[in-house]
Amino acid sequence: MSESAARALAKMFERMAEAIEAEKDHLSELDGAIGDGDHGITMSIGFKAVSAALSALDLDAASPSEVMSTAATGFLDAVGASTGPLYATGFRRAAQTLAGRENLDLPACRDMLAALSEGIRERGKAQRGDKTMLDVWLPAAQAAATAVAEGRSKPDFWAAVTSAADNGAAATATMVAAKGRAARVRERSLGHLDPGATSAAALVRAMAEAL
Amino acid sequence: MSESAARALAKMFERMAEAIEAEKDHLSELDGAIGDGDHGITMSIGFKAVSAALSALDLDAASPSEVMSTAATGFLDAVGASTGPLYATGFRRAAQTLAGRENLDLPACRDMLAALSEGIRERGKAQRGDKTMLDVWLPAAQAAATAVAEGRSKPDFWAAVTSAADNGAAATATMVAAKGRAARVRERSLGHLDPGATSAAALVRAMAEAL
Amino acid sequence: VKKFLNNPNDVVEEMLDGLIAAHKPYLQPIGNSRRALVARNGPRPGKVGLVIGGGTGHEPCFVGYVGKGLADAVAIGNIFSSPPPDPIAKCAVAASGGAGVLFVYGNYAGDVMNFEMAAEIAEEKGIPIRTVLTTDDIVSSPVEDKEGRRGVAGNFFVFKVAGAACDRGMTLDECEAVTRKANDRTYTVGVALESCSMPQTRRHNFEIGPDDMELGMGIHGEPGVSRERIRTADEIVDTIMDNIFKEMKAEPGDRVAVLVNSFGATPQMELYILFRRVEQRLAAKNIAIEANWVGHYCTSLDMVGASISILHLDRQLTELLHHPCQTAVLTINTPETP
Amino acid sequence: VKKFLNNPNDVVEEMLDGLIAAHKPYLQPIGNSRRALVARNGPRPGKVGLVIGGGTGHEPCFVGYVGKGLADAVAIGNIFSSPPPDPIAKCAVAASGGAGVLFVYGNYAGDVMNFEMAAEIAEEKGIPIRTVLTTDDIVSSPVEDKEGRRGVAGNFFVFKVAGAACDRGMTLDECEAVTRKANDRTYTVGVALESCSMPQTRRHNFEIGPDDMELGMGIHGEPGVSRERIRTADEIVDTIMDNIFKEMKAEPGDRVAVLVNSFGATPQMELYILFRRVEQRLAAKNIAIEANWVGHYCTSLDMVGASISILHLDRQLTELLHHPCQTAVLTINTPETP
Ligand SMILES: Nc1ncnc2c1ncn2[C@@H]1O[C@H](COP(=O)(O)OP(=O)(O)O)[C@@H](O)[C@H]1O
Ligand SMILES: Nc1ncnc2c1ncn2[C@@H]1O[C@H](COP(=O)(O)OP(=O)(O)O)[C@@H](O)[C@H]1O
Ligand SMILES: [Mg+2]
Ligand SMILES: [Mg+2]
Ligand SMILES: [Mg+2]
Ligand SMILES: [Mg+2]
Repeated sequence: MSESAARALAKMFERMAEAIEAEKDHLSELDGAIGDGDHGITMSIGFKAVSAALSALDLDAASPSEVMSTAATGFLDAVGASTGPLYATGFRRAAQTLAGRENLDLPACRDMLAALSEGIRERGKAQRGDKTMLDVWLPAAQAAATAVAEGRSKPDFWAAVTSAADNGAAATATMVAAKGRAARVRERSLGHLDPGATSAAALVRAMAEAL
Repeated sequence: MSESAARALAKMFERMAEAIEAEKDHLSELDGAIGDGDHGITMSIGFKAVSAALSALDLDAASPSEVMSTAATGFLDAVGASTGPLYATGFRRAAQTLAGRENLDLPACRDMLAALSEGIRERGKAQRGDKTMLDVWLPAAQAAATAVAEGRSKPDFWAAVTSAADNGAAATATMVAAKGRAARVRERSLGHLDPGATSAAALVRAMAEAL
Repeated sequence: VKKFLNNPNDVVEEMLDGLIAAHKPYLQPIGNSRRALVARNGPRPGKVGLVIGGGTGHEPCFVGYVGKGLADAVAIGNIFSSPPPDPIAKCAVAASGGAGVLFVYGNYAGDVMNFEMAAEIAEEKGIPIRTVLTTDDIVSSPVEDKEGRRGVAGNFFVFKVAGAACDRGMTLDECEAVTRKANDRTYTVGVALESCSMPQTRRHNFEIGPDDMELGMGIHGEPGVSRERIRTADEIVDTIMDNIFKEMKAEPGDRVAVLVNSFGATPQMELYILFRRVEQRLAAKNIAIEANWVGHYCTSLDMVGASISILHLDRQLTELLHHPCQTAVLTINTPETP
Repeated sequence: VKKFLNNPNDVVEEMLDGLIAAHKPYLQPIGNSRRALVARNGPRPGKVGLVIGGGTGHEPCFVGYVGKGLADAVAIGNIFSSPPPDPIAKCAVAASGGAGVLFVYGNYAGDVMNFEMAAEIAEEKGIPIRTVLTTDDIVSSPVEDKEGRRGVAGNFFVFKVAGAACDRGMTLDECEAVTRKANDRTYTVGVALESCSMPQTRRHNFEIGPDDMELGMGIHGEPGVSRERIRTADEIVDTIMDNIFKEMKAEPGDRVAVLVNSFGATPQMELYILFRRVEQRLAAKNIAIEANWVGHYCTSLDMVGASISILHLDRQLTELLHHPCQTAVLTINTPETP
């Protein structure tokens, strides 16, 4: 089933690109309030580059791991910014986890989410509660681990993951930023959603739809 | 009556300064529409400088001609712009006309207006209908000449002069500018009052009140 | 419109405090007049003096072009107002090295009257004066009335050539002639997206509609020659370059200098986008860019807009363009001998 | 907000077309990467290479500081976005003369991550990398968290010192040390009157009320550290200088360099008014200005606002500040021997 796993991942990235495109203006607006107003643009450039990189890949021959690492490089080379290294490292770590795997079953998805959030954490040295995208990826990965441990069905798994992501994103409004540009405005970041967390929640929803 | 003629002229310049101060914003707005928006500011700086120069003069000793030439230099040194040379030349010419005279009777006022408008015409090389301050000073001088020739009373004299000035200023709205900055916008100057003509009419009214 | 200001009536005096202090290495007041500044390293015996000047609000014009190899003295007026004759005459005296003095300034009624009165004063003191009016704004009057055009950002090139000619020891006649040639071969068109606002009023001088732009904009916040729908950067440059090509008789292989100038609030990023298209249009005609400047060179307070100036070079103008100079905003070095 | 633009998504690429063409005499693309540019006259064997970079929207930063005597290469990101590791690593390779390469850039999470990844790539190729983060924005974090501060317009001074150190043939250790010293002695505070607008949105990033200003503004359109009522120019400078004096341990007789920088739309006239007060405040403490720059040196698109940076000099920094350089926006000559 190598073909369909690679294709499923490619479809996932397509969905992610669509989700970002739909939220682009909203994300930039959120970033304008506490950052530099470019988050929607940056994410849009990044996922367009991922689509372009993947469309150059032979999905019949590629492994899921290759899809992930192609996405990582495509994203990084197009974007830079904070999100470039964060997601590129996350995707690379996910590619390592998927290496040798040909099947995107729930444990694979769990491991992918764990690797992704771990990569982001390592690169950005942020913690939960710092009002960043990690406040989405960490609870999402945690929910995935719990769901697998509890032997949940696929729909239940993704329902748990997306709801953890959405709650994490919503919770950033109550946090004072400790990382990234928003950390400079200190208490003034209170009451605003974190743009990176908001886009992360959209990405998780795109994952759920595609996988 | 030397004292009172010099003092009368000084009072005239004070009135002029007040009139410009009152119209300052309006004049700049008119200039903004077809010029560079500074006419009110320029005239205000100029007449404040005239007041300052005259306050340094001993009005008990000064002749009317000296008052006029002091005003000319004060205005010119403070202002530059178009109005600086135009009014400075006009005032200087008026000073020449008043030389040796100690009395501001109606013929003297007529000659002063004639010299003033002649000085402006020479310096600026404009003609009637060019949509400039000359469209006020020339008809005002003409009305003064006619009024003296017809033996009018002082109130009638000034009524004729101010009404000629006001009509001249109003008529500039129907002209296409041929001199000054407004000439560059060509037909687009139509329908707008000329700022220099508008301020000239205010000056004539100040003269009428003071003399 | 918000600005960094104290009392708006003191704006010119305070600016002068700042710029005289900031540019001390290049210039100093003449006597106790702060409206007449002379280059420390400029005037010298036997050299034709170059006096430039005009109103304020165009910074770094004109004061930024005073220094060794460029202008010898600058007379400074109020905002958008010609200086009066007195400081101009002081500049002429300070710039004079016994070989005459050249006045170069923009063709505006006010400047002409004041500089002419100053020329009379200087000539009474035995200083021969020649005048070149800059008239590079090609849309400000039709070609039949070339002398009636106003001078805008292209005066940058005219000053540069004049300053080099003077510094090379050319005679007053020669300086005048080559400066006139530079002016004749300089073509500028400006476009404004928003009008400027005066410190005293802090309102836009006039309004340009949200979808409109003003073509042929001058540098004093006075309206341009036509109001048009706003277009893309490339289309705007195309309009400008079409106007310039209509007058500039350039052959393939000719060389030009290019100035893409911000009117104040338009940032450098957009200027580069404009320059990109200028370069494309010139390259398509096989016209080479000998040198270019992209930035704030002749502004109009906080106006949003830009102008494009082209100097059509010949051998003499090329040499004078590269002649070394050192001023607050323009330093050109002798090319290193390899 | 109106701008000179074609397709807003192409704005960075088109700007690069323009600036690469405009600044040909100073720099060229590395291979076929337009996001990595190298000084024509910069890298040489035995010299420590200086690589700078960051997002676009700050023009003339960073590209204007590439050339002989200053930076050897620049990596260019999207608007307000760090460049990715790849062009930075290309810059490191191009700048390397075998004596190591110094990275100097602003302290932002994104830049740090990308430059660090690039440093790893370069070191795998055997190029020793040292990094100095600029952290001159003194209001962005309290003094206890000095390392957490961001780098803003004061990077101008840090680049200048670093470039001079490299050009003088100092070792990588020495270059790093003196650059770090320059950064430690550079103090900047910025104030915005209006926020900037991105080409893609053409809306203000955020709104500042009609009577308000934003103190501690950064150079990316991100909000500053406090919103205050707008005050006079002198009062604003006083607030800024009070902040700077609180940290800068300058004695009477000390010397400083001053940069009064426009964020984009604030015109030169207002910068001079700010400089005037800076000079007064320094003079009152008997601190002399060794050199100053007043203009557009590190902008934030079309933001209305300005920043003041002070470099507290010592003998070594003074020498390096005056070291000659030739770049698109900064030319400093060897002083003429009298
Ligand atoms: N150290 C970090 N770790 C995790 N996420 C971070 C970190 N720094 C910033 N972020 C995320 O990046 C987002 C901003 O991304 P973006 O606007 O694209 O980059 P930039 O800040 O470079 O403009 C923030 O909203 C935050 O979620
Ligand atoms: N050649 C001229 N002759 C007479 N009046 C003129 C001439 N040129 C301009 N003016 C007058 O000057 C006025 C503008 O004055 P002002 O705004 O103070 O000067 P500037 O045009 O230098 O900004 C015009 O409205 C017009 O009435
Ligand atoms: Mg951002
Ligand atoms: Mg005017
Ligand atoms: Mg004017
Ligand atoms: Mg950014």
